[in-house]
Amino acid sequence: MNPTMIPIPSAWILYLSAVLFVIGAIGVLLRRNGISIFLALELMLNSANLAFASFAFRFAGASATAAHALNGQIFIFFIIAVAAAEAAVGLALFIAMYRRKETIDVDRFNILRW
Amino acid sequence: MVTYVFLAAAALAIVFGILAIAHRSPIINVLSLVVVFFALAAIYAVLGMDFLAAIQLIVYAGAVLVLFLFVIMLLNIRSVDRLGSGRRLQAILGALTSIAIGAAVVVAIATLTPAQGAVAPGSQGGTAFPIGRSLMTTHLLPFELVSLLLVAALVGALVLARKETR
Amino acid sequence: MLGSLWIIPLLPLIGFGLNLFLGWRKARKSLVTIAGVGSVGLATIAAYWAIIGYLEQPARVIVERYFTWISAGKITVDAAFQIDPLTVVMMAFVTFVGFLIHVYSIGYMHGESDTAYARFFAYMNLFMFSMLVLVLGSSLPLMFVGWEGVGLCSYLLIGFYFEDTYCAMSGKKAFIANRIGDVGFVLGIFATFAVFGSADFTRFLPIAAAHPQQYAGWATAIGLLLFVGATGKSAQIPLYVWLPDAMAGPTPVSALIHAATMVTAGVYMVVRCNVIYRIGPAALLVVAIVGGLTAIYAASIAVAQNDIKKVLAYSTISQLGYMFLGAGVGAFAAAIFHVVTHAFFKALLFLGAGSVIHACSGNQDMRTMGGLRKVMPTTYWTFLAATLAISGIFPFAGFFSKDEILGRTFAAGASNLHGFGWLYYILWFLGITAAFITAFYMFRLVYMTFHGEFRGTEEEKHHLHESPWTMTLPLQVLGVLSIIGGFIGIPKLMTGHASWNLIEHFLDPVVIPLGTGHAAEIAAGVSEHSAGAGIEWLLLLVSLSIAVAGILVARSFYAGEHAFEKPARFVERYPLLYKLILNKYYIDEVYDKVVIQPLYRFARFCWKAIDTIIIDGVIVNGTAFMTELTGDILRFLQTGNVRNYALSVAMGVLLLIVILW
Amino acid sequence: MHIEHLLTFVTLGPAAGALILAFIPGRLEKVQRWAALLISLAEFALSCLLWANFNPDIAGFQLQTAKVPWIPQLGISYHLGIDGISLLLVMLTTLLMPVVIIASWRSISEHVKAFHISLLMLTTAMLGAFVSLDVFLFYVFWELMLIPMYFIIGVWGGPRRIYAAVKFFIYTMVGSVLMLVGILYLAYSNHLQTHVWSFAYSDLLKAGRQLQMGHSFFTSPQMLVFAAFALAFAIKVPMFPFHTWLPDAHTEAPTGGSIILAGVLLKLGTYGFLRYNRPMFPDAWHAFVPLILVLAVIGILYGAWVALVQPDMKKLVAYSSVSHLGFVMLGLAAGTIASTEGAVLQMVNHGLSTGALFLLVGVIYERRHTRMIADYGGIARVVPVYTGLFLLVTLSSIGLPGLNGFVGEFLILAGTWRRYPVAVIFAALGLIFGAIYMLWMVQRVFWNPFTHEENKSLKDINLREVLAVAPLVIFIVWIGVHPTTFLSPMEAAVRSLLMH
Repeated sequence: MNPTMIPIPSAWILYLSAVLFVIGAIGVLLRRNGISIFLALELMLNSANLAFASFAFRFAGASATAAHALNGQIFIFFIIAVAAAEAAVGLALFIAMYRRKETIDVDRFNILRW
Repeated sequence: MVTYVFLAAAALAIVFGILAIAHRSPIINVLSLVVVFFALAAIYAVLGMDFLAAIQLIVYAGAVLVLFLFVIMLLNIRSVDRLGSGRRLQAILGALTSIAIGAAVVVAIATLTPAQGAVAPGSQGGTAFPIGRSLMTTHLLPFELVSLLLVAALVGALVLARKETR
Repeated sequence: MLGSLWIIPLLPLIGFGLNLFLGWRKARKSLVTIAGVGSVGLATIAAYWAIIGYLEQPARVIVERYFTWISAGKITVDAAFQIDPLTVVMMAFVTFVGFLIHVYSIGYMHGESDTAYARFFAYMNLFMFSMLVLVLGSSLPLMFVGWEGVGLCSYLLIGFYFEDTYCAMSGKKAFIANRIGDVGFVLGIFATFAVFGSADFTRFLPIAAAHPQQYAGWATAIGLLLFVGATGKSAQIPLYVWLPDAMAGPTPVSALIHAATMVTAGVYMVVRCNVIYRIGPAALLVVAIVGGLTAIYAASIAVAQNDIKKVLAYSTISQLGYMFLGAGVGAFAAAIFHVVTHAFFKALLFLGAGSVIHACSGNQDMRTMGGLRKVMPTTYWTFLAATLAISGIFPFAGFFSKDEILGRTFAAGASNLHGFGWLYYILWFLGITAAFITAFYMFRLVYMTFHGEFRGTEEEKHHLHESPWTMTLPLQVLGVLSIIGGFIGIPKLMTGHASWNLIEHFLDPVVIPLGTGHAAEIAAGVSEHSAGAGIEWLLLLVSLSIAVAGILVARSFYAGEHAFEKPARFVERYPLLYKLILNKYYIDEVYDKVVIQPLYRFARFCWKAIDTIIIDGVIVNGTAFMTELTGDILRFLQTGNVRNYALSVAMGVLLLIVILW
Repeated sequence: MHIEHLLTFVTLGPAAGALILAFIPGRLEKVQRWAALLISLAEFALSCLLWANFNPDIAGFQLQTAKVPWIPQLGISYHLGIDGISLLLVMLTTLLMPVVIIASWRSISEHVKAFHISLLMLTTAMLGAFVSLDVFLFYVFWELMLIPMYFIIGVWGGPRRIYAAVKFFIYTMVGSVLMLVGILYLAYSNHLQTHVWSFAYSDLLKAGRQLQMGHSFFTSPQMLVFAAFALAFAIKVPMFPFHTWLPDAHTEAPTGGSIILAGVLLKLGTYGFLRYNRPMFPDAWHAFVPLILVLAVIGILYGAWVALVQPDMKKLVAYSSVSHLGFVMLGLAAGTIASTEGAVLQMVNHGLSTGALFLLVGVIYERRHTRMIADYGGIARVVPVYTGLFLLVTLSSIGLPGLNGFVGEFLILAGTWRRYPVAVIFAALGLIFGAIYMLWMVQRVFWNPFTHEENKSLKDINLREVLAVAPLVIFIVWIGVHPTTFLSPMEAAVRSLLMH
């Protein structure tokens, strides 16, 4: 990559991250289908990734903090890894749940109540 | 040019993000999310984070979401709920809370972040080499722990998804 | 023996330990007798040895300190014994009468089982120990040791036949009535410590005597508090109720504890602390009033009693009243004099009554006795001597002591003591009336018991017999003492020499002269302001004739062919009065209704209502219940719905953002 | 053995003993019992050594162990030491342990091993609480006491044991958690002033004294921290009206548990008042004295009244404890040297007398399996020796001169009279009620007609039981006749404690 100026304010990326986070949150809170909730959760994770990216991008621009610029990216890397693990376990859970009740509507799973 | 690419990708991500959570069909949800991930990968690329753009595509779009598709098809889920169906109070409060959090974050960004542009990451930036070196040196321990986590997730997923034998 | 006074009380204590052991091993009676009576006999010898030693040397007060008993902060109590004239007098008759009664008990208790016999002597020995500590103790706390100790023995001995509910209850009643008094006593001790810094007789009494005005207020308070103790121990109004019930114990116990020794402890205490009472005259006045009232009150009850021991019990209360009356008018030596003579004749009366009861197979009701004079002459004659003594007939022992008290009371009235002369006249009148009643009921007792014909069953009549020598010997000794005992205190009036009044002369050092300038100087005051020889002779004659009158009335009521007719008519005419007296003015019932029952109900209320319901129920378990209730309500937040939880998390995030802004 | 380690040996000895017991197989019950007995006797011997090495002329803590850092970041260390006050209570504790083990010889037949381990752990906890010179360490020992006692009541207790155990545990816990808050506050304020973290008793003592007194309770740190400590101790004592856990715990606990509970555990409360509340918060103490006095006097009278109508012997004795500890609190509240010495002595006395009473009630309970007074009557005829012992202990409990109870009560009341004569007058009424309820019980159990035929076969007290009660009786008489033995070691300590 060439070290030219990129005229995107880092705030824009953060705004995008915020919007995606809200969309994801609405999805998590308003869907009943377990898999859809999970998808929305992935969206929220990605919005967080985007926020990390934004800061990594900004720190890289200033000489004082340049040394830490990589950390943001490393973090995104780890988040992706964790998300992958989570997806594997989560989906396995849904399969197990489906076996039990023939549905993955989370409102039907409430045996832990009072 | 870069700006336009970013704006386009952002618009794409928002539109398909909404689709990914709002559409009734899970298949459409997953496929919309694929588009979102592609858009994000594009943004990473624009910001000079080549490696991340690549794994975003490979791991997320390529592996995780395909896993979702497999599961949806395995369970044969056609269409389920509409957005916000079922509990009305939960839906209203959920939407309000989410938007309120978003609004708070937006306000926070607006007040705390300077609006001017920044320098792109230089050559030290986002290629596989510096990241790989950092993972093998500074972040070796977490890296190894992640491998442990993945193994645990693998085993856990196997155990959970296994048919119960009596 | 002087120099190691501790041996005197220790001997009976050893006897107590031995008898407990013997009782446990179920040893033969003879062994118990040796241990029980022997130890007291040795103690008596030791006591007299000490007394002789004391008399042979010039010091009037000797204090022997052994070790520090209690010491903390400003409070120090030494384990120390003290011998002075008062101790000598008390110790002399306590050991001697005690020994005689122990001897008497050999015969009286012979029918008991081996263990009971040993138990009896164990308790009796423990009593002797406590009584000796009481009289020897050199400070109020040490006196209190004996004071409570004799109370304990009284409890144990009254309840000796513990399987009888009445005996057990009477013992408890005695202990508790004493306890009430004792609380006053200990409060008095605390006040003494606080005011004088010490409760040793040789320390605080001289301080008080030296500064009479300075300590007048506190002395009154201390005197009254200590006197509360005396009303308990010496059965005065209002705590006398235990003494009549104390007759449930074996008769030697009644003779020793409830007539001769323990009950006079209160008098001993007042005399011992005479300085306190003299500088706090209000307390002294209370002592006199309580004594005078008790004297006539108890005497009036005795008139209608049919139980031979109950008559004697009320008689004892009445006589104790005399002693307090004497102490209360400042005639301390006279009070002690009466204590001594009373010990002789009342112990004799009780032992004689015991002999009678022994003969009548345990029956104590005088209505079924009569004519015993012929069967048991020794008992009769000795009993008669004691009766004449208590009635105040010249020259028997009681005459001198009782007359001394009455004379001094009249003198107090004449000299307008404390400005309450009229009050002392009233008290004197009460005393002289009580003397009349005393003569009456005592001869009523004699006539009903010993004269006329036997009124019991034939079987009982067949069983009548004179008691064995172990029982009659003490009777005879005490009989002699009842006759001549009074000669240790012949008034100056008769001889013209004050020194002939041995006991008063001897006890002189006990009454410490007060510091200068005190208005209530009594000790010297009263005798000098005596009413004059003419009036004194007159008083003497009055009391003598009153006593004779009492005897004559009793004779006309209860002797001869028309015996019991007049009393019957009297009862017919005044049925209410008779019933009132017969039932002891219903005081026991009143106490029961006013004090005991309400206390019991209040205790139940405390337990059931306050403790169980309010504190434990509402507050403690109520708190637990509220905790449970809160959890019960809050658990409904656990809907089990994942989306609710997710919403909660989101709201929590929002909340955090708002808070941390 | 270096003298410095003596206190460590005494304190941790029982815990080590418990560890030994843990390795003895549980089915060897006899071995378990003997081992526990030997350990407790060795303990007593060690504490006698403590007594022998104690110098009564020194006011402060002596025989101190080395200060070993435990949590150095917070200045918490292992540090033990005794003064005359704790010495007596340590002696009492180690004396009661063999008694408890002998008394439980027959009555505990299940989980013998666990019982003795619990007892020994409890001993360590109690001793530790008495000798800790680090407040945090004290708190740890204090809380440690709850666990074995909870098991002792809950496992070997009577029919309502679970209720009683839980009540005991939670009730005590409520108080002590607040005390922890108080301790932390003290350490924090000490840190603010000295910039050093410390939980040492001496440091927190200074910190407590420097706490502000405000105009009202809620604005006054010293009063608030005082109250946090006082609540914990008042519940433990227990003072009226925090006493209702006691009758339940006592009635349900096994005999041994009752002895320990009455004998030592309750003393921790009064000891806490003396060791912590009084010297640490002198101003707040001064402000609270009227309240403590009133509660103490109410406790004395109220405990006696309620005891009067109890149908159950153990409950009666339990309520009598409330009454007796009221005397102790009265003596502490009055704060003269005499009353304080009397109070400390009365703690020991109460341990001996009430311990012996519980033991003796246990003796008869083992035979007839009832503690109801109404189930007895006239049994003095069949069990004369037992009657004699019971009577002696009763008399000690009601304060007969010549026995221990009198000396304590006398000093308390005489010392209190100087400052609060009115309180003494009311408290002295407790002496009357004390005699009433005790003698009434004695009358209904031992005297009166022999009404229950099944009591005919009652066996008199046996040698083992006599051996258990004998040490208590010896000390009951000893303290009564020559209390100076026990008063003189604490004189200097009490004097210096009250000077502040």
